[in-house]
Amino acid sequence: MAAIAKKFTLEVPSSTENLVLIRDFVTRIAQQAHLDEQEISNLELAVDEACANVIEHAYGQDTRQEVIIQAICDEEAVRISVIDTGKGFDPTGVTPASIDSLVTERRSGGLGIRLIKALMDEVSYQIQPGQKNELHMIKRLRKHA
Amino acid sequence: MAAIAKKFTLEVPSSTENLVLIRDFVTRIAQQAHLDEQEISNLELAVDEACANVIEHAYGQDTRQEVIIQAICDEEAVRISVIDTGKGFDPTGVTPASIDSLVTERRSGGLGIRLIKALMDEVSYQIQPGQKNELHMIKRLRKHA
Amino acid sequence: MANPFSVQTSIEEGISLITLEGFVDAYTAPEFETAMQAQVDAGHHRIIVNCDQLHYISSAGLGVFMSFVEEVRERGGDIKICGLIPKVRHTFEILGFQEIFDLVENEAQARQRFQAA
Amino acid sequence: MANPFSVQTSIEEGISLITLEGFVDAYTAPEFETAMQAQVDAGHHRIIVNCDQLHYISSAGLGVFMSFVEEVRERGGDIKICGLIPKVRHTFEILGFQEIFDLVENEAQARQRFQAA
Ligand SMILES: Nc1ncnc2c1ncn2[C@@H]1O[C@H](COP(=O)(O)OP(=O)(O)O)[C@@H](O)[C@H]1O
Ligand SMILES: Nc1ncnc2c1ncn2[C@@H]1O[C@H](COP(=O)(O)OP(=O)(O)O)[C@@H](O)[C@H]1O
Repeated sequence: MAAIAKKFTLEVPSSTENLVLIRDFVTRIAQQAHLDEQEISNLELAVDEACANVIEHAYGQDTRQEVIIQAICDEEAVRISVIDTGKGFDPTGVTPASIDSLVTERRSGGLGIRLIKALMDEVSYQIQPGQKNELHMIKRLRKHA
Repeated sequence: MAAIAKKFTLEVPSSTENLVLIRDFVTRIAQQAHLDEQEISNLELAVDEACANVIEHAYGQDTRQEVIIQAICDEEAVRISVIDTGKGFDPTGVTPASIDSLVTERRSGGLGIRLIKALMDEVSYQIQPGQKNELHMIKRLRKHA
Repeated sequence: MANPFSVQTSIEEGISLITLEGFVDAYTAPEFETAMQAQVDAGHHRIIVNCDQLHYISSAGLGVFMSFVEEVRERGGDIKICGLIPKVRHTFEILGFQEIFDLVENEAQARQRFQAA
Repeated sequence: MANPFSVQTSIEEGISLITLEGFVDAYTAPEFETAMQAQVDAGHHRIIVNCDQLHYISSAGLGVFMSFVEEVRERGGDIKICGLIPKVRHTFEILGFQEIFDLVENEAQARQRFQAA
């Protein structure tokens, strides 16, 4: 058992209706990996944000498209990838504004990527617009952190 | 929206530890399809039994193998397939014994397939040992039943 | 969301009480089986299984009841099952377990059945 | 397992009370936004959002708070947020929302803050 990485994959239609199912999936995997309650909540939220971005931005609410969530767990970390084949974007072009300025401008968005980065140990994008866009997120297990 | 079938796929390591995750997945899909509580429970149990059989019998507890659960929902039915690449079996060769005789023989097994058939509207197997074994289960939505 | 599993055993007035909590599926059924086996091995054949905190059972759990009932009855005991929530009771009934097992409301009633026997 | 979403609105002594239940994510946030918009459109700028039955919030829900607070403050009102469970409070705090919003214990305290203002 010990050295084997466990791999889980979930594929769902690109609809915010499925976020609850995605969160359940992530929560169960995080429980199995023995993350503590706060870490489980953090992982759940980060993956929700990543998938909500795919549904809204990569696929522009086209529910015929598919969101793929892959999780790989070993003794060191839980690694989650969110994969889409949508339009992609340049993550280096997104500079998070301060919350104060978002409030002043009465914006309701602009919080997702900031949250993901705050919640996960490592975050990276691999973008091939229209082909395959991947967001990789890593939560290290504490004894290895 | 109306005419589009929604497709969901879950792939997990072949371990009974993952049955809880599988049940969550099925329950959420059944809720989305507006099955009633009893129907949701029935679907949850049938898929659990099907996956437990794959884990125990098709893969003989080899946790490096993978169980695939696919769900397709449209206006008529929820169709669930459980797919493995394990050793397969001849479902026509399994004749359910009476519960009385199972009790007399102190057997703990022999209930799974019986339950699946009792719980689902249609059940069929497609077996190609070592290649791809599929158990197809259909729960019709009531307005179409 | 979390429905962890636990099984607890106690003995009172010569009757074993096994309390199940959470879900009994193919993953957790072996623990239930171990608890049941321990009672039988110790010569305790009057067993109450309290299920009022049991939220889910699959055939792996039903099989545990099925495989022990004959033995305890042969030795003058029984397995009384109490507190089934409707959802779980439905699973028992699909298989006709109500014909084979004494399904009762609560622990007190289960004890009475043993007294009456 | 089910954590369905609901939003309810009531008005008492000129203060709007919006009660959130279940989860607010990108799926349910539009309903919360509609409820908030309705209060602002009706000229109600003193708003309490009771979250003691709220189990989960994502940025879609936080964004609703963020997009209305400036407007109600300009008009002499505020959004008071009460009853956050620790998990949800943590999400607010990751983004520093405790610097911008008045997060209070319970509804009574939220009303006091409006009285005091
Ligand atoms: N998966 C994605 N595909 C395409 N564009 C994205 C994706 N994720 C984020 N973006 C872009 O980055 C911006 C910032 O994202 P985020 O911080 O999550 O805030 P929000 O989604 O609320 O706008 C989005 O408005 C969008 O333009
Ligand atoms: N997916 C499967 N792959 C291989 N064999 C199977 C599979 N499902 C069922 N079987 C065979 O059919 C038998 C009866 O299955 P079932 O009614 O579920 O009872 P149990 O699993 O408790 O034995 C099993 O013992 C096994 O031999």
